[in-house]
Amino acid sequence: MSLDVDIQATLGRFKLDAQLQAGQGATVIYGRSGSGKTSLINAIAGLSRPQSGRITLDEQVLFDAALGINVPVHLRRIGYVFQDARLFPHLNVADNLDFGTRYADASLGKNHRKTVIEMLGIGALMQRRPGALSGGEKQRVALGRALLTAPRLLLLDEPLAALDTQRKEEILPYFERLRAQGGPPMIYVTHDMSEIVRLADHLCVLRDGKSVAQGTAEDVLADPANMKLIGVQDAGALITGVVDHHASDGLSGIRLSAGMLFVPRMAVTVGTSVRIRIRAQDVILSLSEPKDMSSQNVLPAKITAIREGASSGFAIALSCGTDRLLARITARALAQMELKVGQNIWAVLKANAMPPNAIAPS
Amino acid sequence: MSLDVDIQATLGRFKLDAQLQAGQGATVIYGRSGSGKTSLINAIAGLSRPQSGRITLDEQVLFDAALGINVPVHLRRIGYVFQDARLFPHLNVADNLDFGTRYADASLGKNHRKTVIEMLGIGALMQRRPGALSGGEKQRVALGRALLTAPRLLLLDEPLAALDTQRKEEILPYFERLRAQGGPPMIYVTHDMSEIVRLADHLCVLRDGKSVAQGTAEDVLADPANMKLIGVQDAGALITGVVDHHASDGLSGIRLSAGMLFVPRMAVTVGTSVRIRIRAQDVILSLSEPKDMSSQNVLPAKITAIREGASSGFAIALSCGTDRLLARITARALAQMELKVGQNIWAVLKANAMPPNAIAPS
Amino acid sequence: APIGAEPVTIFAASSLKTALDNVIETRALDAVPVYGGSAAIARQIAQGAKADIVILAHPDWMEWLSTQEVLQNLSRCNLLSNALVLAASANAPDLDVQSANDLITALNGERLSVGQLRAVPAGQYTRTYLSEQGWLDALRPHLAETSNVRLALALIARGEVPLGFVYASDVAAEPRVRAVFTPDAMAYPAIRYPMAITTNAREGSVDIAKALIAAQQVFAEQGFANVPTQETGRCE
Amino acid sequence: MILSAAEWAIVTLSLRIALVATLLSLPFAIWIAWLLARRDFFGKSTLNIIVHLPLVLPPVVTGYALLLLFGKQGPFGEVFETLFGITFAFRWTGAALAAAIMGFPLIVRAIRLGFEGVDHGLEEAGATLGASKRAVFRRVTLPLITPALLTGAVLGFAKAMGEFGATITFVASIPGQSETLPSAIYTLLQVPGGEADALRLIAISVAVSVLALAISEVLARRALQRVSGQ
Amino acid sequence: MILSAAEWAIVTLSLRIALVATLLSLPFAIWIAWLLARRDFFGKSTLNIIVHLPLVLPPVVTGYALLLLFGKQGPFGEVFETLFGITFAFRWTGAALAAAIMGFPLIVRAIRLGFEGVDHGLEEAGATLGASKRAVFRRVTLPLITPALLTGAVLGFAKAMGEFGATITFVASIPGQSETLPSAIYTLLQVPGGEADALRLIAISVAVSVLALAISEVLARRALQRVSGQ
Ligand SMILES: Nc1ncnc2c1ncn2[C@@H]1O[C@H](COP(=O)(O)OP(=O)(O)OP(=O)(O)O)[C@@H](O)[C@H]1O
Ligand SMILES: Nc1ncnc2c1ncn2[C@@H]1O[C@H](COP(=O)(O)OP(=O)(O)OP(=O)(O)O)[C@@H](O)[C@H]1O
Ligand code: MOO
Ligand SMILES: [Mg+2]
Ligand SMILES: [Mg+2]
Repeated sequence: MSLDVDIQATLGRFKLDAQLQAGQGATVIYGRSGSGKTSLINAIAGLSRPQSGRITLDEQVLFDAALGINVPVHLRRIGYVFQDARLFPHLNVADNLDFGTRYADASLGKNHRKTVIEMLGIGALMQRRPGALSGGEKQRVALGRALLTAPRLLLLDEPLAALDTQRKEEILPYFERLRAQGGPPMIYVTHDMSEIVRLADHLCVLRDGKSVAQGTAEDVLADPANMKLIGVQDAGALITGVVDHHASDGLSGIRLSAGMLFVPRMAVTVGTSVRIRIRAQDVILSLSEPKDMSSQNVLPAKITAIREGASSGFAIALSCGTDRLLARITARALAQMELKVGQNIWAVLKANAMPPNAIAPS
Repeated sequence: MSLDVDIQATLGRFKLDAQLQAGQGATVIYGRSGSGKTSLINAIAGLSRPQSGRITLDEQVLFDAALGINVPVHLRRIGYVFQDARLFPHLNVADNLDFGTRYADASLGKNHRKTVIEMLGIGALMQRRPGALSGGEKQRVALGRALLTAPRLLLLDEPLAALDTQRKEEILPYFERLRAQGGPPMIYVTHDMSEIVRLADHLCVLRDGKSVAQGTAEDVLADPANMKLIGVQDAGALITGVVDHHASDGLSGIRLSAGMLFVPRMAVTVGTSVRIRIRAQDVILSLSEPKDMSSQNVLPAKITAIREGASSGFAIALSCGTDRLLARITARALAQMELKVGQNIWAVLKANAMPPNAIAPS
Repeated sequence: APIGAEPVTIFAASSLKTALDNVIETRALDAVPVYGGSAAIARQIAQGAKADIVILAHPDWMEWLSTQEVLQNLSRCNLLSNALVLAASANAPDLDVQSANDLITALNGERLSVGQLRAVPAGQYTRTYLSEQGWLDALRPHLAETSNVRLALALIARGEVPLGFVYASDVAAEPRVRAVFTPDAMAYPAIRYPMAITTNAREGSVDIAKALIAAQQVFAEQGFANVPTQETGRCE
Repeated sequence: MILSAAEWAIVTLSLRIALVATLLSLPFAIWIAWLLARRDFFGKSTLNIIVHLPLVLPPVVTGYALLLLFGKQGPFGEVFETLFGITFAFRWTGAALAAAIMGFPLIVRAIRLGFEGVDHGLEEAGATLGASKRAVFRRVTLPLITPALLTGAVLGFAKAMGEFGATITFVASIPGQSETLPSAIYTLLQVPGGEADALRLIAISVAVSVLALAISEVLARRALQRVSGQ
Repeated sequence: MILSAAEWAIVTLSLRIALVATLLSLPFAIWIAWLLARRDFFGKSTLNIIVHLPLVLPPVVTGYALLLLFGKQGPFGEVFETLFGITFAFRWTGAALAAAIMGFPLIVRAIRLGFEGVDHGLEEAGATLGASKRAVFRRVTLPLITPALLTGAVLGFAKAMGEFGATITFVASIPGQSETLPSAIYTLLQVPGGEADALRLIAISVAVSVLALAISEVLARRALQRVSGQ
């Protein structure tokens, strides 16, 4: 799949001028409230019509202002999971799920349906009315409903935003599974970083209607220049490794290019390659190798860039084996430690700073 | 003010059996989705009627199943800020604000109105329609509307849940100001820990319709036994200190009973006493005093309790001067460091682990 | 009438409108006409409507009114007379009707418009006529009953039906129709418009009633006939 | 088109009757619609039936019933006369009453649909702000159902402008009192050659309703926007 | 109360006419209501006026207009006759047409209120699932407005059961074809002493509508629950 968007639209006083390229896998659109995320995916779905620009999906031109092309919503074969679920209140869960199947490729058949229902764990809800579902169940049904139309592309507008942490944890695995099991490519709108690590192959940051950063999630997140865009508390790099072992004392070891990383025990089989989000905030830098500490992880690293951030912080880019890390330290620490680009240093990390929801199969 | 609740209610298959005592200041009700938080405050407001029990506010019996007393909603003088704002769509902001004033004590007068509007920063919105407000603005207007009725008690049902981090940061200060400036006592429902530190005098944890932990926020949060109830990633103690100085390199110093704590520069005047949330997750323990590290804070502490938690973690309760701290470490670290109750130890804390939203005037 | 007194109110059957309006205007009568169906008028007067003079299109309701004790004794008389005719479109030839079959044949599968046989005065006269002739049962399936006689006429004028039984006065007023057959006046009860003065009638009502009686000429121009001079109950 | 004095009198009378009928029946219609939409009580279905009767029965029957009940000799007629000094019999007030009764089911139904669509959460919010049930109703519920109120009012007004059967049966067609546009039109259609005059009145009738509809559409558009928070 | 054969015939005929009128006018009413609620087009206000006319004009005028348009000699009458083989003149079909036209503004208004209350977001959701505009309308919008449809149908049916003026003007009163309950009642009320027999028919009329109302209330309650997701 390849999606190519370059559109301009004016909505009241708000101007959207966004470029987006998305391929296979999940593309996360990240931006604060009012940055135009919904406006952008609405244009992709065909729910709103930009003033100018062009949208192509695979070889098909979905929208071209100059050529006057605007494929109607229902012919775009793009699934959409709305933030507020939008289940049909007059239909029960089963009928909501089946709403779109008749428009989809018939060859998918019963098996596909069964798979989706099983994957989402909604088999027991089939006869229920939307009013009798919890927020999380609603979102799962909305996701299933979109999947059953076998869309070429799936748009997800903050599907978890209204849910609490635990509820989110119940649903995120479904999206992960979808991505892992070769489901449709996704464009996933969120303002929650923990969702990004779990899902994003590609990341696009929107700000005031403009796409200001774009690339693989690893690249965008590891760039200290983007720290302000992402928010200092949320910024952090992604590193990759392979699950090495599960120890009996409750830790799992993950082999990184620079050594072993210990994290709280996770439910992923040995040998799986995983991606781990390490918040810049959680990385402590040390000039010497620390001893006697409860932090299980001490990794050798090299400073590749130092960048002054907002307020009192500095973003330090590190290379750690073949991985990149981002650390956020105070100006005082920078001065006291006399950190320089090129310097070798130790990165100290608590195992608990990498809880299971910061780790995802890659 | 004193609120005393002891009610039992059955809603469909859900059973609520909650006890709550609340006094002056803010009482936070914490619990996961579906734990009965809304049901509980609805009963307090009089929007639903429990099957049995009793609710008294100050000397007045609001509800008593045995005596058949049930004061109607509009006579309870209890303000309610709903999660979804519920602004009247047919009224502009000014009229929404003034909706309840005629029922309130007339002696409050124009000044009170001006103060509230200024405090909430909604002076510029007065002529707007609810449909033209952002999510954050809506919540502020809803809060103002409730305040202008001069309620004896203010109920807030996850007023920030649907907003993103930045939006939350815009609104939380209003609640803080309200608490600081002697506004009405609040019952504040949330599932977000960062709101608790900023607001909670009193904390009540609900689980499956039952109030399972209750007390001052400090006590409830410092008790390692409650770590599981709160969630291992969110758990953490509150410590108190006085703002000592603001350094020119972007850090602020806070004097604790056990020493100086450096945090990212904050906008609170020197001499203010503040309360700081330190997540158990962010505390690193060290047997020796660490050197050469980017962590600005190393505090001497003593282990007061060790408690095995869920999964792979241990909760370590520390006393640190007169304050209490909570640390979460892996079983392996516990074993390697041979930690014992009564042992003296160093608690290591990054300055960045205590961002401004984790610090609040107390 | 005395200066400042309220005008006399005449409750009259709707079909009299043109003629009565004309009389009031040409004779400058200080009277207000109120038109309506005979049944409605009669009931309203019985319920205390402020009518001074009442003119109905059928004696039955006048009969009923006199049992309600709202009419002045001896004030009843027959103001006007009318006749039934078989009407057809203006270019239709005369028709000699000897039997129901003659009519049915002439209808050629279409319908015969009449006022409602039991409700509308014109229909009631038609009904008596047809049943006296022994034609009613045969014709029943071919009838189109209307809620008033004007509508029966309109149906003929519009060509919706080829034939209909209406009043001679109606035919006189409608250029698109003509009478193709006139039933024997003896074959149905005489068509009379009874008039009466109510018990609470205003001063001057009698004068107005007399003026109406005197205006036979104007009524005649509208196609109504005089009540035969020899008839008892004729207004003098 | 210039109206004769007589025509003008008929038009203004019709307007007065329709306006009074609509405006006076609105409060009752709101009350009944509220009962039907929000309450459960003994006799609810009977009430529902009574409200619908004027629609189901031929207008003459309704008119006749009104004559028996509200006529000079009717039980209610006397009550109104002695208590409030209002006479219905053969007056424009009676015509307004007839028009109101005939339009009542239409107004009630529309408003009921409005009540059923109101977000209860907003009413709860009103209560927590100190408003009594009555105040919530007046300040929250009622404003929120303005689109339905308008629809009801338009239907009621139009019906009142067109009502004929019940009116003429109840209060006759007395010039200046109860001779409305429809009854004048009807009478004209009863006499030979009256069609042209009738057509004039029909045109007036249509013009009046065009005006009323235009106003109502503008108001409805605004109301819809208002209640959607725009 | 046992009905005579003649009464029974009148009742069944009335029912047939009212049902046919309601059911056949529903699709058109839905279409027009949709146009009025959702579309902006040239001539919209004219359409709006035409829809309301039968309410505003005295029934006789509407009946007369029907006669001119749909009578044997009328332009539409001929079209229907030759194209579809449907004759309206002096037939029960004509009575149904008259009843439908008279009830049309009531049905349209109620349904329009329904359309105005539908959450557009659900319609968008339908489109993203692959449903064309038409399919969204049929599978989302329409089910969501069932309460309004029911209200419209009830109003239309009740009006059809009670309609008299336009019907008798258009198709006269022909036993078995167009003699409906209202025209039978009217007839009885026109002769002195007919009241008792009329009362029987009125009672039947009321009984029928009680039944219809009861059914509609049950359906409405279910529909309201359905569209609120319960
Ligand atoms: N139809 C419209 N008319 C006027 N302004 C609009 C319209 N639609 C969107 N906007 C404005 O455009 C901006 C972007 O809105 P959008 O919903 O795309 O933001 P978002 O990034 O999805 O925000 P959120 O995270 O709150 O959902 C907002 O300021 C909004 O007020
Ligand atoms: N009227 C009702 N009928 C049936 N079940 C109900 C009703 N009201 C609430 N419940 C159930 O009671 C439980 C508690 O609901 P409540 O809304 O109080 O939870 P909450 O803690 O406020 O959750 P959230 O954080 O999602 O708002 C839920 O499982 C809910 O489904
Ligand atoms: O037939 Mo009607 O409906 O007189 O008013
Ligand atoms: Mg959005
Ligand atoms: Mg809740």
